Amino acid sequence: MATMVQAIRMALHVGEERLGVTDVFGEDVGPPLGGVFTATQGLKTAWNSPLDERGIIGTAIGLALAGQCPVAEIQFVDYVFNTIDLLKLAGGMSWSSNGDWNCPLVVMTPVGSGIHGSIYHSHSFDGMATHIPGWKIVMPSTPRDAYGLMLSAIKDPNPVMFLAPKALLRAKAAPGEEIPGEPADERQLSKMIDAPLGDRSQWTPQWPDTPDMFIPIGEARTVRKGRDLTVVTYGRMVAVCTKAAEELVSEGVDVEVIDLRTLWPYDWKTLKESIERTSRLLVVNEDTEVTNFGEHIIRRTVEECFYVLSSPPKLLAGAAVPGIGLADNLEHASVPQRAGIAKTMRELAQHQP
Amino acid sequence: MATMVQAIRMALHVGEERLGVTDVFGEDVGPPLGGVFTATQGLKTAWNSPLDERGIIGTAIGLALAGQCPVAEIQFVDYVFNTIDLLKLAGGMSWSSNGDWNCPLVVMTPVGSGIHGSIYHSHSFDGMATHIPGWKIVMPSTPRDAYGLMLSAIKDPNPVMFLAPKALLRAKAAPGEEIPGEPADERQLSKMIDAPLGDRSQWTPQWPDTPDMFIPIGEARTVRKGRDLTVVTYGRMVAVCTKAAEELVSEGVDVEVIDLRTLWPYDWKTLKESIERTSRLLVVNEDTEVTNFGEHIIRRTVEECFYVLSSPPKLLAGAAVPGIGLADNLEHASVPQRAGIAKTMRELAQHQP
Amino acid sequence: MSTSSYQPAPRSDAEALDDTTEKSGNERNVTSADAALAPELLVRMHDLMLKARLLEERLIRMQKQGDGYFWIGGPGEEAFNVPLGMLVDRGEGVFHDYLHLHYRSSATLLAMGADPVDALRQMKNVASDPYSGGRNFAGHPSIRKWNVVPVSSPIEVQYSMAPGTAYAQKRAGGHGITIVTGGDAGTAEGDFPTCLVWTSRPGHELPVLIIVTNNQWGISTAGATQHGEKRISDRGKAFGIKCMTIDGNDPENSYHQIKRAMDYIRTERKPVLMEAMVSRLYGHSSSSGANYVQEEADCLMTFEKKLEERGILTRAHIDELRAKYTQELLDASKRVREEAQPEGSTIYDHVFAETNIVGLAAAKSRATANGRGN
Amino acid sequence: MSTSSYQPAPRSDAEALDDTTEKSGNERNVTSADAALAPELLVRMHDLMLKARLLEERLIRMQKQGDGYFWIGGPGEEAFNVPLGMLVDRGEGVFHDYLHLHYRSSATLLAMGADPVDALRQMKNVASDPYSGGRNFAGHPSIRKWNVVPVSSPIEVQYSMAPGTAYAQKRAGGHGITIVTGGDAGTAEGDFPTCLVWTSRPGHELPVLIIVTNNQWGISTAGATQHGEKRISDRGKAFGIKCMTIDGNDPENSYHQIKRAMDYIRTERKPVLMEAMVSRLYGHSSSSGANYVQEEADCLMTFEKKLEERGILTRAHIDELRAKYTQELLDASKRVREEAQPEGSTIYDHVFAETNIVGLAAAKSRATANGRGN
Ligand SMILES: Cc1ncc(C[n+]2csc(CCOP(=O)(O)OP(=O)(O)O)c2C)c(N)n1
Ligand SMILES: Cc1ncc(C[n+]2csc(CCOP(=O)(O)OP(=O)(O)O)c2C)c(N)n1
Ligand SMILES: [Mg+2]
Ligand SMILES: [Mg+2]
Repeated sequence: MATMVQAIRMALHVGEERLGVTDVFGEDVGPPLGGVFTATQGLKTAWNSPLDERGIIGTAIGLALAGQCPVAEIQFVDYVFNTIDLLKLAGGMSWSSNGDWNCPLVVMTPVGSGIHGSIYHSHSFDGMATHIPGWKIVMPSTPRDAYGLMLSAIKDPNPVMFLAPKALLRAKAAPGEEIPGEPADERQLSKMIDAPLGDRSQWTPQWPDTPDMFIPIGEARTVRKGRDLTVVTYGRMVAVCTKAAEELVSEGVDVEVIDLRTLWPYDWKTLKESIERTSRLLVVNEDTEVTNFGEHIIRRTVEECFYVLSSPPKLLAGAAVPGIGLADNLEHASVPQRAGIAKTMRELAQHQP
Repeated sequence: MATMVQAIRMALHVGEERLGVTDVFGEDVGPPLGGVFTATQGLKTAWNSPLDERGIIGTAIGLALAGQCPVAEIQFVDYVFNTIDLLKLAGGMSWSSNGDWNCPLVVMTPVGSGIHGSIYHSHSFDGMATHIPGWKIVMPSTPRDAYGLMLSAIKDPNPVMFLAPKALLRAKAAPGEEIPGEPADERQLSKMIDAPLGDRSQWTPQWPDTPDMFIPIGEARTVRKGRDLTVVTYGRMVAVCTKAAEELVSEGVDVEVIDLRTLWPYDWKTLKESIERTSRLLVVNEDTEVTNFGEHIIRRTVEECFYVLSSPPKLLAGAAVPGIGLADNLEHASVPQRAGIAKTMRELAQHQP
Repeated sequence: MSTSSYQPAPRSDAEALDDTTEKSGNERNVTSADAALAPELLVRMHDLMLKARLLEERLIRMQKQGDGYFWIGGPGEEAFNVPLGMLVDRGEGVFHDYLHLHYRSSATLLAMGADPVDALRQMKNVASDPYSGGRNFAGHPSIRKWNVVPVSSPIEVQYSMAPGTAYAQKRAGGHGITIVTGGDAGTAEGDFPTCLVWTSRPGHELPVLIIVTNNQWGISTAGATQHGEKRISDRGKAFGIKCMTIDGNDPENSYHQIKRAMDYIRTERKPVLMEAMVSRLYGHSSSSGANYVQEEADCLMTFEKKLEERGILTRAHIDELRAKYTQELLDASKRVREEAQPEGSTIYDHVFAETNIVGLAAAKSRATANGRGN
Repeated sequence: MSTSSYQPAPRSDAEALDDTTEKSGNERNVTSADAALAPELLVRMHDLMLKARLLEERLIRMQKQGDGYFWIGGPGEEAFNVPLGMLVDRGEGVFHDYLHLHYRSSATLLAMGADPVDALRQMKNVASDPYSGGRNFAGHPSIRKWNVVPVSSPIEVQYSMAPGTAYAQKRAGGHGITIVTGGDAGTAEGDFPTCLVWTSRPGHELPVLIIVTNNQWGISTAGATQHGEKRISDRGKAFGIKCMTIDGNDPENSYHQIKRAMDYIRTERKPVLMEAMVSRLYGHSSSSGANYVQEEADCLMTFEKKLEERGILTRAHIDELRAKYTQELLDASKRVREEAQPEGSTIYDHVFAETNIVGLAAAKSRATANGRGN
């Protein structure tokens, strides 16, 4: 029962062993720490970089162009915003050269709120990331998906942004959602692959034998089938929406919850089929609500499914304010919460045209 | 009959003389050039900076915090993308300090396509800019609005982004749209305020006496009243949409064209009134179409006006590709063109539910 | 000339401000001042250093007890940060110093006269937190009336902003300077050289004290593994900026060196790059445990020993002081615990400013300067 | 060892690579090599310089005649860019040199063997433009088979990418190096120091030739008004990087200095920062008129005079050559004018790559290296 951060670490290990990963690097990514969330402990290609995000993204691009297979970490996505020009260049490398080059790299970075991260450890990036052409954007909500999406990200010949919902990094998989090959006992897994406290210089991890289980980029996952309303969400909000949906069962409201998993290119087929069936749409994410990626989903829905809609499609997202405040009240008022989501689900499902 | 770039220059002059502007600066902004588009010729506070956009935005913030009134230029918006973190900090200065500080600065920068600018002189910024909280965003479509919006931007106690549609910078005002006080003869104006070719060291401009004519931030302008369809647009697309609308008159299609002028905070009152009246909405802009600001307008429209809509609201925007290609065919295929806009207007206006 | 209380030294100390880092070869060589300071000054300095240390220890305790989500701060930097704060020309507007600080600068604020309870308030994210209203992490102050620019979490950005306040000061005349400070690892960001380039433009040199507090760590990463520079301060040389690397663990030396640099900047209106070697006594932050690090030099301990040896303070007096401040801070933390949390609905407050506060201050200080015949 | 054709010099020239910029005080001092090159080499160098100049002049003409929207290029830099191109170890993959070039690098490409018609194609944005398919401006090449990374308009970003290709080369072994070049004004961006920091990490020094072509202008802005550095190359010193400022208007000197630097980098696997003083002979770009600037030194003219004096070339021969290349380029531009423009529908091509082209090349060169028992 791996946590998401362990799943990422195992995927990176498989990447190193079998998929050609040459460099896992970034601030505090190498020994002794192995990442501020431990995502890179014990990896043989992990190394520490200078404190310089432009250098990290730039070097990742250079490594990629030289045929290496880098996974670069931005320690928190909150610190990616001085590199948007470089991200755009990476996304445009194939296109600008008319296919002469490709630029195969992975940027992984923790996103979102939920750990009392205050203004600069709570940012979302889905809005801006999906606005940068040439990137594939994935965002897992379970350890298993994190594992499989990371393998796909590594294998992809394009730049892939791996957004890790930081509040889920230490969450364990649900039963039945194990990664094949991981030990049944979570304490055993921890002993095998978590670095010990104190001196780690003699430590080497013992990796369980996990397979090349790719979760394809571009495939959504229907977490919960439902009749009355389609909820499209991803990352940390998947579990929150699912719980809200379950709350409503007793009221006879049957909500379908779709975990997008890949934000770009996204699984429109699955979304459309669901929306046409339920005739109602709610999009939920944490990013600030103006020029939000959920608005794209809604735009496309009204453009293509207008006449099936029985209620106005709706977005629940972060408040359009400059940050997420530290105090609980502030964070809760800034990011969609379960109660508010359930209320909106109910309203939309019961809405009478 | 000032051009837009002359109007901006005159506004900056008024800013220096009467509104406290202390610094107009950026790459090639000072003498001898006075800006790559001549927007800053002859200004007494204009100075050249190092080639360093982070330094430009950072210094503008510092000047603002020290009670100065800076107008900083990013030579082309295509080069703003390594400063997004600083823009976010400027936008969050008041909020993060809980109102202890404010951060009054103007960033002006040319945006958009239409001058064969190829990949890195054609970018739009409305999508990302409206996603950064704490900024006011204006974008004129006429010299007069450029003048009045610049004055308002200078006076505002908050960071204001002045997006100048570069293809319009040399376009003249329509008759009746003069700036009060400018000479009737455009050659005379040019003689007064355009720097001569060759040696400029002895030259000083003669500024016409133009008034403090503020175009309020947050007020849209209805360019063309219409019955059948509301078109919301801004910048270079205003004239293109208006021409397309006029094309349709002979077919009996009567299109309302609204120039948003301020993208944030935008004039929802005017938009809503219009949409409720025409029952149809088309949003047109040049930015890439995914996580596009127009999608926000559409989202809000379906949330608040769903039941008045007689056709699916629609967005016409830039193709979601990494850049705008140099060859005409490529540019035309990437950015909405008059013919395509007219076609969509017709379809929407004649759409039968 | 200005509303500042600063009186320039009778002669410019510019010549005295040699590049003191040149003498050694490979090892990090630091200067040490010889002149002793007046006993009252030393006592005051010690008092502030002790209070600053105890404040940080209280903050750490609060976080560990659940009275706060995150701690970061400056225990180990007091011997540099306190003299810095004492030498600041405090006030609002261009005729006073602007401070673009690091998240380890609490001792500087204390030395400037900040009330320690405000740091506790920010730790507990209560509505009364004057720095951010419960929005920001501990160690992220903002004090407009003293020109303390909001500290932000993104590393190094303050170095890109510092030229702006200094530009305003240079233009205004007077002796106000801009002080910018940050860590060693952060100098790898582009903002640090931006500051070097923008403060040394020929004919437009800016009055900035560019400080790097070098604790030789960036979180878990040893500086020596990432930095080819022998001394970070060497990076200023190519720009003709006066550079110095000093022992920031010795408060007397820090006081002398900072004063010397400031005198130069206040009168010459040109930048100085000062690297101060300091300790990181409780690790990076609460995320790394926030436990006392035995291996690092403890400037407070060393200084107290020195003061005892010189007969300026007794151990008994120090113990008494420590007990007193400890109790005061404990009491204050209990009071803060009872203060109200901000309401959720306040998240929309101050997204936009209604009035130009900073502009008003500037106009006021211009008027005062003019009133003085300037 | 590798598939590279490079043969290391019998002895490392590392010791010979002094910091040659130290001798003077205030003025920009540049070195000048004394050893003469073999006549055949000089003739070949002249041929390439002349062809490069005429190519740029043809491009300027095309733009002025409406056969292109924008011109930017490198007339005035031939005396540096040609020797650079001649000394490149050309090929694909880590065992050859990677080039992260500036938009003024056309002469380097010509010297590497590029067909000038391809530059004309990019100017005319025809579908057959091999660098970008009619998408990008003139002067923005991309040639994967020679490790020429796509030149992008944003200034200086190539300096942040260069460490990546060099890291791969250092790890691979062999003698491949990374060459990165850009202008003087652009060094104010953070990417330039990023390159200095990342190439000089202790124990991880990288084989990069970091070039700054200093024409003392950024568009309309004189370098001296914005840069406090006496020499831009001084910025490398703090990092222990070998630094040199050279006269880039003298092709013999350039050849010697580049060779010396490259030999050091190829064998020592450490960076060199080289500032080359060059001219900007037709102003910034077509936006600033693209007219010949009388005031700047013209390296081609000087070199031709020298070759005549030495009896290596005659004026008649030069004139003949000039006439021949001029005609060839004119003919080529006429042919290009007839080539097809790209279709609008192609804008969606290559947004995403279908296969990992760069990865395949890497695998292949690894295999070859292994095959050679390495
Ligand atoms: C731009 C940015 N990148 C990364 C971080 C995460 N981070 C916080 S502190 C820190 C290390 C800072 O080291 P240094 O600059 O030496 O300052 P110190 O903490 O040692 O005082 C890092 C990487 C950040 N806050 N901002
Ligand atoms: C990041 C960025 N900012 C601004 C520009 C606009 N611009 C193009 S060239 C140039 C001047 C470059 O000067 P320098 O680096 O000295 O190179 P040179 O053109 O002299 O070779 C500027 C400001 C740009 N292309 N990229
Ligand atoms: Mg440090
Ligand atoms: Mg230049």
